[in-house]
Amino acid sequence: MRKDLVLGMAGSGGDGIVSAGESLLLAAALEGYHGVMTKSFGSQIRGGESSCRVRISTNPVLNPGGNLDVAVALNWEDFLKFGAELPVSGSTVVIYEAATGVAETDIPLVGVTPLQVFAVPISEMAKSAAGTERAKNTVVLGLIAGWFGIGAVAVMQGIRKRLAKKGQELVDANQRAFDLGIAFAREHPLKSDMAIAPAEAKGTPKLLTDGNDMCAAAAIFAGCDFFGGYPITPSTEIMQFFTDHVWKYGGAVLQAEDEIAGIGAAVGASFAGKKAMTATSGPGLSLKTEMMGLASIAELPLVIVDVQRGGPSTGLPTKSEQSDLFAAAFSAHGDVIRPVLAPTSVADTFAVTVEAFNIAERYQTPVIILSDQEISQRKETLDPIDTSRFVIEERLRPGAADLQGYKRFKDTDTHISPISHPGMPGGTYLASGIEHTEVGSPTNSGSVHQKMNDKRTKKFAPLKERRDLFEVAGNPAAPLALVAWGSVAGVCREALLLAREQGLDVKLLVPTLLYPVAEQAYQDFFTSVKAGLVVELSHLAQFHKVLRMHLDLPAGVKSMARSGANPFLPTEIVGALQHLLSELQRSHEGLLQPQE
Amino acid sequence: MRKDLVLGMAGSGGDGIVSAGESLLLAAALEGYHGVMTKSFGSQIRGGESSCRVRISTNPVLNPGGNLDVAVALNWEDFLKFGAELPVSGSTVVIYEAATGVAETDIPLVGVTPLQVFAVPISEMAKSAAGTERAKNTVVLGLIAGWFGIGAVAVMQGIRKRLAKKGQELVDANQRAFDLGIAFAREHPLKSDMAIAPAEAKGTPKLLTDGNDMCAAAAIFAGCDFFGGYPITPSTEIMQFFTDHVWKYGGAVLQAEDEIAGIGAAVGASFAGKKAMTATSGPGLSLKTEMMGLASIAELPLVIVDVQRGGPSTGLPTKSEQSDLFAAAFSAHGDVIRPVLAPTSVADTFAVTVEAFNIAERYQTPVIILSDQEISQRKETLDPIDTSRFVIEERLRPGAADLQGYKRFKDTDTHISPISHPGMPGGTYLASGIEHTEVGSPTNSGSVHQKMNDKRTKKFAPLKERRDLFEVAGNPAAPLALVAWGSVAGVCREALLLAREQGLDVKLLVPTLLYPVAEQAYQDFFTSVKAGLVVELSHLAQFHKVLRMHLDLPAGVKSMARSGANPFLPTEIVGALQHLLSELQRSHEGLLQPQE
Amino acid sequence: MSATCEFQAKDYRSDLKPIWCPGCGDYAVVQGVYRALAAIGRPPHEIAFVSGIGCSSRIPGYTTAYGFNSVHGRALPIAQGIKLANPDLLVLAAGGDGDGFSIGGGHIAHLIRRNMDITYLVMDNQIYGLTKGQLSPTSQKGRITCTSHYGSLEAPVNPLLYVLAYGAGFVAQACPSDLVGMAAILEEAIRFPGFAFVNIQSPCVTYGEEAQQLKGLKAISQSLAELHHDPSDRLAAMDLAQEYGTKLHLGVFYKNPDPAPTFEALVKERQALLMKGAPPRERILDLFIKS
Amino acid sequence: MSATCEFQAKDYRSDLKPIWCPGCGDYAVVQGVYRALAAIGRPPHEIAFVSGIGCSSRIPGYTTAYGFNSVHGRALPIAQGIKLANPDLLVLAAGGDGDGFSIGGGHIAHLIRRNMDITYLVMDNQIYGLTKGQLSPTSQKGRITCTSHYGSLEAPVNPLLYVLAYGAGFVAQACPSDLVGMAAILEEAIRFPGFAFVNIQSPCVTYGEEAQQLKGLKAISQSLAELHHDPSDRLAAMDLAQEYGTKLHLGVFYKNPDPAPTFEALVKERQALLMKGAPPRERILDLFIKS
Ligand SMILES: Cc1ncc(C[n+]2csc(CCOP(=O)(O)OP(=O)(O)O)c2C)c(N)n1
Ligand SMILES: Cc1ncc(C[n+]2csc(CCOP(=O)(O)OP(=O)(O)O)c2C)c(N)n1
Ligand code: SF4
Ligand code: SF4
Ligand SMILES: [Mg+2]
Ligand SMILES: [Mg+2]
Repeated sequence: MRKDLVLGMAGSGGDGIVSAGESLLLAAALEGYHGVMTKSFGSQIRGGESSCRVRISTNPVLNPGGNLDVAVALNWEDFLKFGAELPVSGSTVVIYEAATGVAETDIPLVGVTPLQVFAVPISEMAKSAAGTERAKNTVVLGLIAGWFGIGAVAVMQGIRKRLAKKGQELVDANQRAFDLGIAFAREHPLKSDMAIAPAEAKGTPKLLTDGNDMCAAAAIFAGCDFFGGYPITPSTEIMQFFTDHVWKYGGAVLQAEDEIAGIGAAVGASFAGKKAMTATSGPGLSLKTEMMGLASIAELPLVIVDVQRGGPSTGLPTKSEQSDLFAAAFSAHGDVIRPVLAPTSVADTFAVTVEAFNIAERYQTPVIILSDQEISQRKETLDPIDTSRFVIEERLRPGAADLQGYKRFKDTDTHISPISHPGMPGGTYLASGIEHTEVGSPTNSGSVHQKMNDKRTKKFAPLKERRDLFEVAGNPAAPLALVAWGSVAGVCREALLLAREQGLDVKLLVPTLLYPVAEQAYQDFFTSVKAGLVVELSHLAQFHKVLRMHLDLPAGVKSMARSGANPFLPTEIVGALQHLLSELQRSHEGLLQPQE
Repeated sequence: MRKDLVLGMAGSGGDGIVSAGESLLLAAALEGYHGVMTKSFGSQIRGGESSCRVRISTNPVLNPGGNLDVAVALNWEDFLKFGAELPVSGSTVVIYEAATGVAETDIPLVGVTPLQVFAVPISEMAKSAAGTERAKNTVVLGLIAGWFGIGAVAVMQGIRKRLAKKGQELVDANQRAFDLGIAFAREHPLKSDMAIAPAEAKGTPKLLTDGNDMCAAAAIFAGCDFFGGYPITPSTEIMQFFTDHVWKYGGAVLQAEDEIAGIGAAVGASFAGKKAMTATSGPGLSLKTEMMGLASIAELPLVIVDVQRGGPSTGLPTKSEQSDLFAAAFSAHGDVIRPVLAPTSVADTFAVTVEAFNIAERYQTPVIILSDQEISQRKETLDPIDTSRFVIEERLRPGAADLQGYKRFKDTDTHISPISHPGMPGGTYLASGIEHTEVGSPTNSGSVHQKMNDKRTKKFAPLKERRDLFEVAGNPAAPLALVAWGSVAGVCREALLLAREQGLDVKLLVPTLLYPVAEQAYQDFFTSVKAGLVVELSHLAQFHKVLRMHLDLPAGVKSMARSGANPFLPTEIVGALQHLLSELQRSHEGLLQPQE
Repeated sequence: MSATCEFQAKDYRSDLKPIWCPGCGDYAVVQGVYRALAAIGRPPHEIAFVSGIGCSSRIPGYTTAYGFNSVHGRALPIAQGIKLANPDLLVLAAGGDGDGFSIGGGHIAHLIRRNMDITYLVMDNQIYGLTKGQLSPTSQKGRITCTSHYGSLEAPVNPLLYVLAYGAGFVAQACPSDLVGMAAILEEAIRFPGFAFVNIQSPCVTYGEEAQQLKGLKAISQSLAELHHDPSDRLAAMDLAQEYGTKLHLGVFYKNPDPAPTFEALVKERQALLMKGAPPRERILDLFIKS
Repeated sequence: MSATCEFQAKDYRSDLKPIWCPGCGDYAVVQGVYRALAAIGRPPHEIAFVSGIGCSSRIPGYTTAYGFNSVHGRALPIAQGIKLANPDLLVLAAGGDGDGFSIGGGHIAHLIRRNMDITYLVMDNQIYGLTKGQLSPTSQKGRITCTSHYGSLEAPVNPLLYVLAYGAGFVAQACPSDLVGMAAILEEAIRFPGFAFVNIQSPCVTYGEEAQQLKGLKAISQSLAELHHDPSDRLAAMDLAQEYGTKLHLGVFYKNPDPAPTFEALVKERQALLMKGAPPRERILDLFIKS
């Protein structure tokens, strides 16, 4: 029996494909499986194409998976709109709505013959069982339970819970639709058994959430008391979570009139002594540029989340991309260093967010969390997180001694100055975006400017020494390497396993800290490296360029980059590694022995 | 007699030090000298410290000069406020107001003994000659005419012109004050003659203007019909010039409510088919970020001037710095290439501005002109410019054939698409910040996105082939090199001459095109280079980093960078080169023979 | 400006298929725009139609005019640049309540004090539609949305009163409940020589509340004509405008009987005055000659 | 909030020496602020004073309060963040006419509809002072400045009318020509429980026109008290406000007799309601448990 199954389903908005995916993931979670689900939509608000991809596994899931094991098309136009997002291979089982009238022999998939194809009268079954087409997705869930053994019990539990108040009749109708799906599967067995093995850790309660909710929850855990923001896809859910929960902790949210006011309010809250956050996506990040510079020179802690989507400008608002790194690291005029962190999954979004607040507080600086549409909106099952492991840092407050002739911007040996806030007796000072002296008086002295620039940059030195912000997997001495960040890191983690299975001696570097660039961490990693790939969803290969800017990469390290909405497959990454290897072997024969 | 004289004068706002400098520069120009003048102020609007630096030469002037030959202090507090901006050396003649009561033996200049020091009863002379202290600056002009032979005639011509309508009495009073200054100089001769040699080209009419006016004039020459902007120091004069002149050419200006509206209006004007410009400084550039991204994806020509001042945030609004390069090249989310050009003097601001419009029109892109406070506000004498040498480009308009099923974003082999505009029959299309197909329909297709990103980046390939945007001076095969841009390039041009006089085999590269980085141009330049300096007024060495990002610099090429408001001296750059050379020689003995 | 020739509504409809939700009020709005434009009869290529971002801001793409679906909240600055670049164009701007009065709210007063001949229509649905249902600046206090599960704590803005206070020469309100009336108001607004503002109550069927659907709107709607409101009385208009949100007044709140000169007209005068005897562009550097 | 103890004006004066031009109206404004604060008696460290950028925006640095001389046009968003973070603070915001009504103009309406207890004083000098004399949004039409040598083509904004239309609970105007009156108005504004706006005609001696200097202002000034204006009559206030620019009405235009609850008060209620029985922060992930 298989340990891992990747399903992709597409239909038009009304088909309830996404809620089917959610029921499926929930069921899998209840049955103790690991799972992840991503959604993707057209630009219509309603009635447009929508799809989801659900990956269920007996082991922890690294990413939403590559080629589909199971493809479900409620109609072909919509399915095809998702192109590379729902890739069908020779080992895919394709299930589609018979009512489309398309013959199993000529489904519109070019250049591939699926393992098996089923035209299923889904809507017909829905009508006969439930009297309404709206039960189509329940039929699909039945088919999946029947063929692949997921959620035979748990799916209906969930549905029952959900529909409870809507009355028994509706529940029964769905039960009939579900059973009909199972029955159909039984009557049409697969060539080869594809049922998934039972989950090991059955029963242990799992967490189920997406990147945005996790980010907001982590922020509140880290002590964030204020959120100022403005809605924008795909980051809005972060603000929504705050509006639902932050009040409970004495905090507040401001849905501002625009992004500038949103971050402005957060800057104000931080000045007033509270941990503050704002969240946005590309266009909003661009608008926050000036305020980010203010926070840097005023040395105010602040966490800014940028959930990346396709750019430039409005670009592709519902698709994932990694093209905001330049903006995150370099936007805002003047000489300023602003730390940038990136999560790679829903799970580590928790740690990364807490870390962002710690860094912001410790170094009195804005910190950017660069998430992306995939992580922010994908749902993941996770094992419970032991929050007691996490240290929560607070900004350095002035003591009685500091308050004698208080110097807000005192250049200490750590270059970090004790910071007061309104309400604190003896700590009054003038915060400003103008260059200022240690006491905070405006100045236009070149020497003070040089001194303050030194202070504001040198304070980050210890941050660049941190090794815990860099994950290295695989053989530390490997000559082949992968480097990736954000959601693409998950794909590379799987590529790493795959490549090692194929005998490649590879390692993987996944940085959580993207900027400032910790030269040493990379140099240590690259010492053993002869060839490798920096993999990213950025047309300009922004991450590869930022690395070049700060270190001399081994000649054999190349960029593997392309535009967003064109997700990488683990297999193609391994393919690229194979190619590099052969080149390398041609260049210096016998240098590398594929490991046993 | 000397060919070159650098004067620095400082006083409080009321002292008229700056207008004295202007009279002096004008006089020098009328007498056929070359000259440049920079001003520097405190942050007060009135009554604060103010200073100017005037350099007069029989040869074209490369920059405002390093150490002062003549220092004039109307009071010491104000003079000292300018620190490194008015450096006094052992060969400086110091003139100051006797009324300060400071003895010639203990003027407050640490670590330096000037060549000669004069305590002059300036205000007393002004009162006795003109009956008012307000003539102090005229006395100073007299002293300068007497000691250094500049403007003995022309200064009073100018003053007469200026005061004509204010009545003969005032003119005479100033004449007396001026003569008294000359007389004083005669009675107190200098140890060694420091009078400047007569100008060669006496009589040829010179142009006299500053970088901001030159930029605006060049824009109008290039066909710019619309300016949208918002006031900000030190760029405001560009908008002021437009409001004075653009109407004469059927154009218009909009002083908008903020920077976003300013660039927004310019984007609209460009969409409507007109050449458009906006100008700002750091904080405004940050606010324009989102709109710049829109112009890039909508492929609309647009010229954006950023006159750099000290950053981050409000920073040092009246001082020069080169720290907006990152923002110019990398701000705006998403993958986008936006050309960045930089002038190095008032004179070449003309060509650079015309070039910016040509590039914007040809490549249908926003182009940033990165000027800086020094260039923008310094006054320069220049020889007349033959405007007929300049080619003016217009955007590619669709022909009848193109308008058959018009595709606004057609991916041609140059990747440049004929562009229509409102009013043109048959050319209607939808411009948008959303990713779009060739006809301009919104899309979220990953493959179209990849294709369009390709189009928008590949179209710049020919730009990177341009060699005329790179100035190379000195011995092309030299092992030592300097690289500099903007106002610092002028200092390096002088450092180059100085270094070569000292027998160093050096060359200098001055790029006009900063971004996209033309790798080949640099590689060609660096082939002969063993060691060198990338000199810039940026604490983070932004230009050095951008170069690293795109090419492998020779190991010996180092960064010489510091914060703004700390101008470089030609001598210190030569010193740094000397140091590099000795290191180099230590490393491989006898490799370099200092040339004869 | 080309002579107006015969055009029909369909000549302004593009072949881009609207992707609004079935039943969205914006379908009616774009119909109204087609009709108004047909009545005015300017050829599509002489029209520039600018919007920001939002469901409503998709509208330019559904017309055959030169469209610009720009960025969120910036339709008006872009529209002004277009108008100044080519005053002969018919310039329309449109967007949602959030686009216009939240992120774009800082631009309206300035366009109005400049009084350019631009017609601005806001599709006011009291919600952020495109981002799937958050509070908008016109959402009423207490409104429950996905960013206000415990109810909004803010009073709404008042588009009509604001724009009147800014000194707009033409201020009106329309609703899909009366398509003919809406088309007529849009036509009148476009014909008005100066800035004109039309607030259109355009229901969001997906995220709107019951009361904000056509039925609910009809219930509170009230024709200004029937009220015998004098559209030349600005203070009275302000007084009526205060009822925004409780009553739905349809028609013209204010129409300046003697409209102020437009910004572009003053610009033309100035250009005419200064162009005489100006040196040609290639001689502009002469300004800097000192002798 | 600490008990108010005895403070004098000088306790609010910092030792940073103002660098305004000799004679600038802002000197009087900061004096008025010292006096008003002394009358109210909150200790300096319980006051947060936020401004944007401009000559006028230097004012926080000249007080002993916690000051924030932020970026151009953004004093109000920052002030709101401060107020929500710590509602017990006395929060003042200040800036120039350009800072407030040009680049910052989009923020005012939203602060007002939220009605936070923040006092906002605008030093209105009809010019951009710090940038050396360009048109400001309150410069009158025809005004000649270095960005309008041929005269401005735009009508000015009307700060008083705008703010009234936005629904501010307290709207007043003051002028250094009456320092005592100004201090009293500022005190009343600060004491008002909700958002309060004070427009201060503060002459720019360097770039202002003759008519805008104290003498000229005195000539057109007119006490609202003497006019027997009823500050509870909003429509009347709007009517008077229309004379902004021609007359200089000094005093209170509008003061809401029963002030609406402040945003922060509503937030406190909500917090109190929801804090009961909420899981501690370290258990917040329990929300995601599925079983
Ligand atoms: C700078 C920026 N901020 C936020 C967004 C996200 N966004 C798109 S439309 C919109 C608001 C939509 O509401 P409205 O303007 O009322 O238009 P509607 O969809 O209701 O017609 C928002 C917040 C964006 N695209 N750009
Ligand atoms: C984002 C940004 N834009 C522009 C400026 C330049 N600037 C500084 S103050 C100012 C306007 C000053 O006028 P006002 O707000 O009326 O204040 P005043 O100096 O008259 O008191 C401007 C345009 C800036 N600092 N930041
Ligand atoms: S979400 Fe609302 S506004 Fe948007 S298209 Fe649907 S109905 Fe219309
Ligand atoms: S320029 Fe005007 S506003 Fe600024 S300090 Fe001087 S007088 Fe005051
Ligand atoms: Mg809306
Ligand atoms: Mg002002």
